[in-house]
Amino acid sequence: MQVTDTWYVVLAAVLFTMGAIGLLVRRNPLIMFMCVELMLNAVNLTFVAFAHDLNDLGGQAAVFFVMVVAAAEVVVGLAIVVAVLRRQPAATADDISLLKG
Amino acid sequence: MVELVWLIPALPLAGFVVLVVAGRRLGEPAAGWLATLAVSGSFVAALITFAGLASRPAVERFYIQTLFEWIPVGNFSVDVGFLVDPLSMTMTLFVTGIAALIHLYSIGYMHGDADFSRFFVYLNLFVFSMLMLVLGDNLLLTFLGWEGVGACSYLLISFWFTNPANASAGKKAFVTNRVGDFGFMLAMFLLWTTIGSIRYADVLTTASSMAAVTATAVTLLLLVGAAGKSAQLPLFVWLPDAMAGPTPVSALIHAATMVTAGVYLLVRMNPVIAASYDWAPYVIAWVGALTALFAATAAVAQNDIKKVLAYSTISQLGYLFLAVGVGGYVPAIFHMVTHAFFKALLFLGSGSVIHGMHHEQDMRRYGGLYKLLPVTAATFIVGWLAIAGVPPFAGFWSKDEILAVAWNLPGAQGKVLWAIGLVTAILTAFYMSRQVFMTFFGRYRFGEPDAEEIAAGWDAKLAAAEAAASEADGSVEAARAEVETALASRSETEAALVAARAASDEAAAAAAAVPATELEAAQAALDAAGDDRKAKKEAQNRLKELEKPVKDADKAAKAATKAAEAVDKVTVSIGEAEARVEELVGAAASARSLVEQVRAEARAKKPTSSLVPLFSVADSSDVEDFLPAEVEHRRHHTPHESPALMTVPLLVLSIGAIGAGALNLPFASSTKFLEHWLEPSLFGHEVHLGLSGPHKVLLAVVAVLGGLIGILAAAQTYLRGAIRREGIEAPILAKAWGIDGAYAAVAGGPGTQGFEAVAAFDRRVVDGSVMGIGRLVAMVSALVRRAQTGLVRSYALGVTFGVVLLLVLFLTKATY
Amino acid sequence: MMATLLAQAADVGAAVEIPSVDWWGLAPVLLLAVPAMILLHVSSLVPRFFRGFYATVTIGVALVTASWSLGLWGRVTDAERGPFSTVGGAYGVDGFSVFLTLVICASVVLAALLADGYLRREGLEGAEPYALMLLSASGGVIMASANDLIVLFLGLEILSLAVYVLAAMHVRRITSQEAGMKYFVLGAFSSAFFLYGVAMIYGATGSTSMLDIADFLATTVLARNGLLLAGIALLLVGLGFKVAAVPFHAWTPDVYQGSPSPMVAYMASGVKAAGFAGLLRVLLLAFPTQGDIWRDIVAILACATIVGGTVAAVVQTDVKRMMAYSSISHAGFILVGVQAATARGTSAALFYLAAYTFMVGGTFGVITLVGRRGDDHHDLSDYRGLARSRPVLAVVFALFLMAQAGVPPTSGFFAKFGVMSAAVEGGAYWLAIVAMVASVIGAFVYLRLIVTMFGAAEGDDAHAGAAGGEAEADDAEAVSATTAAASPERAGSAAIAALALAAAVTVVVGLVPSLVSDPSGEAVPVLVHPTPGRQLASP
Amino acid sequence: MPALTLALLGAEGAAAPTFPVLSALILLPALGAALCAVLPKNRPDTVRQVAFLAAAATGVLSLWVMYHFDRSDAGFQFLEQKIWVRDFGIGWHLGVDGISLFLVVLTGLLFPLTIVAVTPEHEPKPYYAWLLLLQAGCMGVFVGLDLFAFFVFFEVVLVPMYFLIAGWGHGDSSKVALKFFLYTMLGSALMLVGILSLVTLHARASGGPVTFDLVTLAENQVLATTTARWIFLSFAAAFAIKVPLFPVHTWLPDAHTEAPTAGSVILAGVMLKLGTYGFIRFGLYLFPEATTYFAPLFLTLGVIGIIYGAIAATMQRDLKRLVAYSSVAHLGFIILGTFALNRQGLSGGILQMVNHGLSTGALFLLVGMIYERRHTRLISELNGLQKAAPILAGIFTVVMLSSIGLPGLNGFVGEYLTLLGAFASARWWGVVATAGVILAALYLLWAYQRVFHGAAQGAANEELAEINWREGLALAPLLAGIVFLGVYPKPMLNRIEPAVERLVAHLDANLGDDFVEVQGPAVERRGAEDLVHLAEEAEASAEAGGGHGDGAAGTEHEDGEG
Repeated sequence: MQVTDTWYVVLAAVLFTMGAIGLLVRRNPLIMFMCVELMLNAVNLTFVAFAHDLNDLGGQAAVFFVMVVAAAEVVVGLAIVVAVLRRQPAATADDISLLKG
Repeated sequence: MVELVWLIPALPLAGFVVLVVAGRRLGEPAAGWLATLAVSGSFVAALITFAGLASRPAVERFYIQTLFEWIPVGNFSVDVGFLVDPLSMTMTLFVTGIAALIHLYSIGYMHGDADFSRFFVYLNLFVFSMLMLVLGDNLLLTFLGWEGVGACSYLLISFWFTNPANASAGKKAFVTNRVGDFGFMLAMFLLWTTIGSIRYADVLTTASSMAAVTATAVTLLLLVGAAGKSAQLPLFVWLPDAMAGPTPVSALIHAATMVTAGVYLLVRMNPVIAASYDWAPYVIAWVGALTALFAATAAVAQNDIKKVLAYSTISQLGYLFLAVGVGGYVPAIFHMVTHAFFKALLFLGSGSVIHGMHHEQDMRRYGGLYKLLPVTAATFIVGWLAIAGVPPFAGFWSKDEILAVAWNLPGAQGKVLWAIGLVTAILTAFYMSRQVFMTFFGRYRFGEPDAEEIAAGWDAKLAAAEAAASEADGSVEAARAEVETALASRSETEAALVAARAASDEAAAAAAAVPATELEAAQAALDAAGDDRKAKKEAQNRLKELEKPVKDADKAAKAATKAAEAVDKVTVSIGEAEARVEELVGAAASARSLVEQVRAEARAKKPTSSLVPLFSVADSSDVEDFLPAEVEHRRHHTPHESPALMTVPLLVLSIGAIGAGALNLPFASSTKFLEHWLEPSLFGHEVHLGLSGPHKVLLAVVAVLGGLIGILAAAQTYLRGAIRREGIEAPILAKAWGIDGAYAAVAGGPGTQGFEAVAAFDRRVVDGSVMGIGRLVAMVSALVRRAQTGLVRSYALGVTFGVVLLLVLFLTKATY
Repeated sequence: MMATLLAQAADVGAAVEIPSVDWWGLAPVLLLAVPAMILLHVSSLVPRFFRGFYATVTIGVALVTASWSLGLWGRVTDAERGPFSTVGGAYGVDGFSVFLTLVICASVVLAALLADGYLRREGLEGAEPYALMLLSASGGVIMASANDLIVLFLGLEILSLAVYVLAAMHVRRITSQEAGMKYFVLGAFSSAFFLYGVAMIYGATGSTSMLDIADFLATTVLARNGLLLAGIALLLVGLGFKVAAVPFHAWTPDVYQGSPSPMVAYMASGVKAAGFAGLLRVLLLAFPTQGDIWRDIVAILACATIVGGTVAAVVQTDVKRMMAYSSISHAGFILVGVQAATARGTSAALFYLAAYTFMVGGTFGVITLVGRRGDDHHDLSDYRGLARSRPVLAVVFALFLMAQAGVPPTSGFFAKFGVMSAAVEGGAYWLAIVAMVASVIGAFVYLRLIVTMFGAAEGDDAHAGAAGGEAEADDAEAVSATTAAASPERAGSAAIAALALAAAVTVVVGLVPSLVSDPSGEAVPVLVHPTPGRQLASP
Repeated sequence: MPALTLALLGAEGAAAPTFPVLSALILLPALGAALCAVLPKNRPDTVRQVAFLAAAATGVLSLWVMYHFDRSDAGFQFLEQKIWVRDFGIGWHLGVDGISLFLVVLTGLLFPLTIVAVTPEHEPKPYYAWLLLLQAGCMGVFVGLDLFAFFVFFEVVLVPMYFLIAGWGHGDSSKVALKFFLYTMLGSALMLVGILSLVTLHARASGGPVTFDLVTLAENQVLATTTARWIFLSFAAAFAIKVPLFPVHTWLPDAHTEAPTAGSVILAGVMLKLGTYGFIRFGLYLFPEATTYFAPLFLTLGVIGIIYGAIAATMQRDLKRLVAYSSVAHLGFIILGTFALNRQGLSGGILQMVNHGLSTGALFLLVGMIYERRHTRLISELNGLQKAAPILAGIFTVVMLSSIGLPGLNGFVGEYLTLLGAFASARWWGVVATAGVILAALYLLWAYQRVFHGAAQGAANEELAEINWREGLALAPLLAGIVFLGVYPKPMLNRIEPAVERLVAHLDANLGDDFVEVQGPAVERRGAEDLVHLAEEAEASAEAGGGHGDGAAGTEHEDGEG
């Protein structure tokens, strides 16, 4: 059976959804953070798949930008998460709810 | 000369303005004189105008003077202008004339009143308004006067505003009149929408071309207005209360001038009445007739001298309406004039009496005043004869004509109306005679306590007796208490006695137990001791020791005897206390019996009805000390005749009351001055009697007889006491058939509740719903707030939800 | 552009085109970004400068950028030269982008003025906040000028990443870090969606360049446009999150409440402006052909945003939170302008953004001052009696609040007026009516605050009737608030300048709206194809 | 107000002014407000003088306008037209005609009087600033001929009034002020949508550029009937709340009661007229068809207002609240007249606006004076005041009678004309409304009786201070106006009528056969000579018919039918 680009797109979609759901269900900030990364990479996969499908390098090029951005996000994100966790170690996402109402 | 008409209202207006500005500075009596001067001036002006008008040929006696355009909008336009014609001239003359006299009178009457100048301010304003009412050349200007006099009457009724009763009387007058004005306004609107103008010149000339239905509507609406102003059924209720105002006001406004405005209006609009359905005028007639009868019956039972005159006025106005209704415009005006004279006279006379009697208005406390107030009495009697329809006094002629016109009406209706009129005439004669007899004749009762006061005395006495009785009971109780305490103390003392006795016996026994030998031995030892101190001492001790019990026994015995004495003392006191109780009980019993006795006496002697014992001096000897204080005051007050300022107007008016009949003597067409004079203003709508001479004479005789019957009946009742009055002065009549009370009940009960309901509705429902919306928003907001949990994952969930939502929204529009 | 580059590189033999770069047009970005980086380095090398050095620099940079942009404005509005695009058409310079650049610069200036005193007060002095602000501003400028979805994404991320840090910047306030954390997680989450949307559109149209997308959609009608629409939906998610549109608004109240007040001023003005810049650019330039589809949906979003934001604000007692919700409803009003998808609508939205920048800048300026040391006096009760203790401050605040309520003669009124007329013109009467009714409820929120400032003892009962259940809570405050707002710290000259500037603009623009409405009228986004670059000879 | 009299009798339309007088009317008080705001806090007297001067100058200017008003010109005068916001077609377009002229004058005169009459209890500086701003706003509403400008001013007035009530009111005034603000804002919010729809649709339909110019919009009617009706309703919502009409009136009693005296005076005297004026200028003029279509509805609401307001007033325990409800009733008359859609009704309505401004303004001043002295407005607390303060009582009586509608005082003329007009074109509404006249007497006289009559109880009532010269000075012009307009309203009517005629003509032009102005038929004036003629005829017929005997009455009636 022939593996078409569609498979990749679908796979990417599944990955993306997993990432999204993961962010919704996990409490650990770091894990949630990884889920976001998963989502971004799912998008990358989509890009590549489409690029291949369209026979256009643009999509593949976009991946580079996304990677850079993701890296930057990691830096900032970790910084913030760490800052929070330093104050209240072993805090889950749900413990951080001073602001509400 | 006719051109001077503007002066007639201008002078009182000027007087008003001056008094408003400088009235307080002028003070008494200057302010009064100024006002009087102004009004007399306008009377003179009126005379001049009259001369000018009279100098013209009969049919050309119309003159319109336009000062300026008042309210011009589109097709609607009214001027401030005057219509001078015989009708308005007649009114103007007697209004200004009588007003001038009453102003003069008031200077005397209001003497010493704190608000002297304010009174004349209002009075001048009133005259001005009244003249605008009469002279206005359009309905709206008449309405201006109409409301103006209403306002003045409001101000004057509540002139002595510190008394709440006066205040509410004024309010009542204004509001009731407003009900009538409602009709007046609608009539104006209707006229304008149908014939495009409310100027008399236009209305009167186009009336004949008006559709009967419209004309009828206008007539009836005007009737509503007239009924309000002229206190006809069912809007009469304000007039009796209006008597709260100073008496000159009652005379001027509520008898002579303002209240006749309604009649004036109807006469003025005679072409419209003529253009309406046949039955329309009869409505007027019936309203008048019924009012006349009704008010006359009410007047019979009034004790307040002014209330009698008030109901009499209502009744007489009813006569005027009756006359208008049956087409007798001339008799209406004729009677209006004569009535103005004698009713003003009567009111001023009553005022003079009140003034002389220390502002006492209850006729039951009058009597025999003709000696004390000769002038007042004489003039009052003239007025009485006039209103009672005794020839040749003025009232006779005018009233007679009205009855004749009523009789003249075709069909049974006329006869019925005539009969009602006749009965009314009899009643009128009766109650007026009653008033005169009660006031001026009979015994001088001012110093006497009247029935009610005696009753009050009895009540006071009874109260005193009961107080004494209860006091006696009280003291009995006290005494009993004493006895109780005494008994208690006796038992105590007795116990003490028993104890004492026991003790003494004991002691005696002990004493007896000591052997005499030892005693002697001891004595001997003492004697033997001699100089030997030591032995002596011992012996003495021994002796003491032996004698001790004896001493004790003596002591005990003494104590016992004391106790016995105490017991005796207590017993005695008890006896005394019981004796006192006995005697107090007796006293109480007598007190109570006294109460019974007083009660019995009261039952026997206390006057049950408020009717005055006109012939037997009410016996107040038993309750002398208990009578209300004012009786004392009255006894020390002697009525005095009023000053010339007040009596002169009385004399002048009485001349009118005697001679005014000459205006329109029925003997020949040539003697019917007033009829000829008024003819042009009536445009031939006056009904002319189709009765033969004898026929008329017969009617006149019947009328006179009626009057005499009334007078005689009154004399029998109030001078000779041959007829018992209880049957006549029924409470229901005193309450004027309870109509006013019914109104008050409705207004005070359902009326107020309804209004309150509306106010509550406004608060709760209308405003409540508004605030409710606000609360709703707040509640929703609170819910939304709860959704903001602060949990980042729930926010993410929200975002996801948004994603799904948008995807759905977009993809539903997608094509596949 | 890189895409095309690589594409050519791929098939051998063809000439390679180096896209021309118009540095003048690109300058604003560089003018903002480069000094920011320099500032970072310098501050780490040189320990101390004179007070307010960084603020001064930042403001200077912003002003330079602004004046440069004014120059560009002259160029793009010039008849024969007109708007242009560069870097292979990936970066477009037109009235729209220049206008928004100016707005963003303005917000930077305001925020910097407020930040100066604030940071000193809170002992947080340093170059970082300013540098970050400038960086994020450059990101905003990129978003305003992006002609390529990828570039837009870049701009978005540059903007956001800096702002995440700004939010979390107040190291001593736990809430500040919580705010940063939430903002970051949700921001990343949503930009992932955005990016996925870009991918889908790429898949559907074969390009990420708006030029190509527009051309493609103009020439071909997709038989199956599911992918495309899904992509647009996801783009809306990402951008809707940035502008805080319901239902992507949940972060706003928390972040606004937690973040340092001056930074909130920047977020509410600059970031919002950038977000709308992206939104308008994408919808109007790339997908005008899909207008019939997205207009209604944006309208729904607008309605939900207005109502949601307004209603939620009614019972708030924390002023920053209140203002956060109000900013949500303002976003809704701007969306009303967006959904019209007409020149009038765009210009109205731009006007609104410009006006709102100053209103909200001033508002948070006052909040900064009242917040006092520790930045935590934001309860309604802290404002009671402000009119007595600090009359001028109170009056100015009242002015900003009235402006937000849309009461004439303020810029706020005309802003609402503009978007409403756009809506009516577009036939969206229902939306207009809903919006106006909501604005009345909004007025309650602002008036409640004014009542508290001016009201006497019973001032706060003012809303007790309307805000039923809240009454007791506020009475409780009334008790605790005896000494409240006794003395907010004296405003530094910078803060005064900021407030004065904001107030002046709010009033003047309210009286002479054409000052802004004329430019905003000309500032419509356009797509211009790039001038061909020079050819590389093939090896 | 001799000045007023002079100006009323003034020159036949003197030369048009060379400077923008209407802008001056708006800007003068605005500048005064600014000046008050910047003056030092510790110099209350200076502030007060400045405020008075600014307000008075505006008043004088308004009189100047009236003096130079060309009574023969039905159109707008003193026109000013400048571009404000070009691409929205918004202009600074001002002008007055007979309809707005006297409201301008009223606004010009009432403010200085209130400044003279009452001094704020605290913080005079902002108080006067707000007051002057309010004056500017009201002026703007009355002279604005551009929908945008009108709306702006219509909204602007809310702010100062809000602060006046909240800052200087009694009771929980801030709550009340909030209610007032939101309630009125809700109305104008709907109106804004209406305005915008009108403008855009008009531009679309006429193909012309977008314009907010009232005259342009009104003079060429291009909207579809139903559309126009909807838009009219959106306008009507705003005006109905402002007037206020029956179901949406409840903000008024609260606002009136809690507001400071000056606030109540202005609110009743000027601001309520914004609604009624709006109905005429922006309802009738802009939407002739819709107005006639909805006339029955508003007639009914007006009548309800008259009766309902009067009944509610009767039951009030608070004197100020009573007067407030009386306003509801009075404005019912104005609405009645407006929607009678004939000259009498409209002119009466406009006249009544001014009258109500004078009478109710004076009433609120008086109630305020009583409040200042007694610190209570509860009727039950007051009694027998006439003894201690006869002059106060006298003035109160006059004002009360004018408010009751006593002929010879101003209240009557307007009331009568509105009723007349209503009776002509909407008979049964007119009849019911006339019944309201009875109630007016009831509640005011009753209140007067309870407050002024009877024996004074308690020292406070016994020793009530008589009015001082300052208060007298403030009241005198109002009294003068009350009397003058009652006796000689003609000059005013003459200036109002051309504009009203033009309005009616406008209705006619746009509705054609669907509209006919209903008024009494035109008659040629008869005079005394006609009466003489009639009398002669009567005499003749009497001789001919030998008008004697029983038949006489009958015959009379017959020729009556003919």
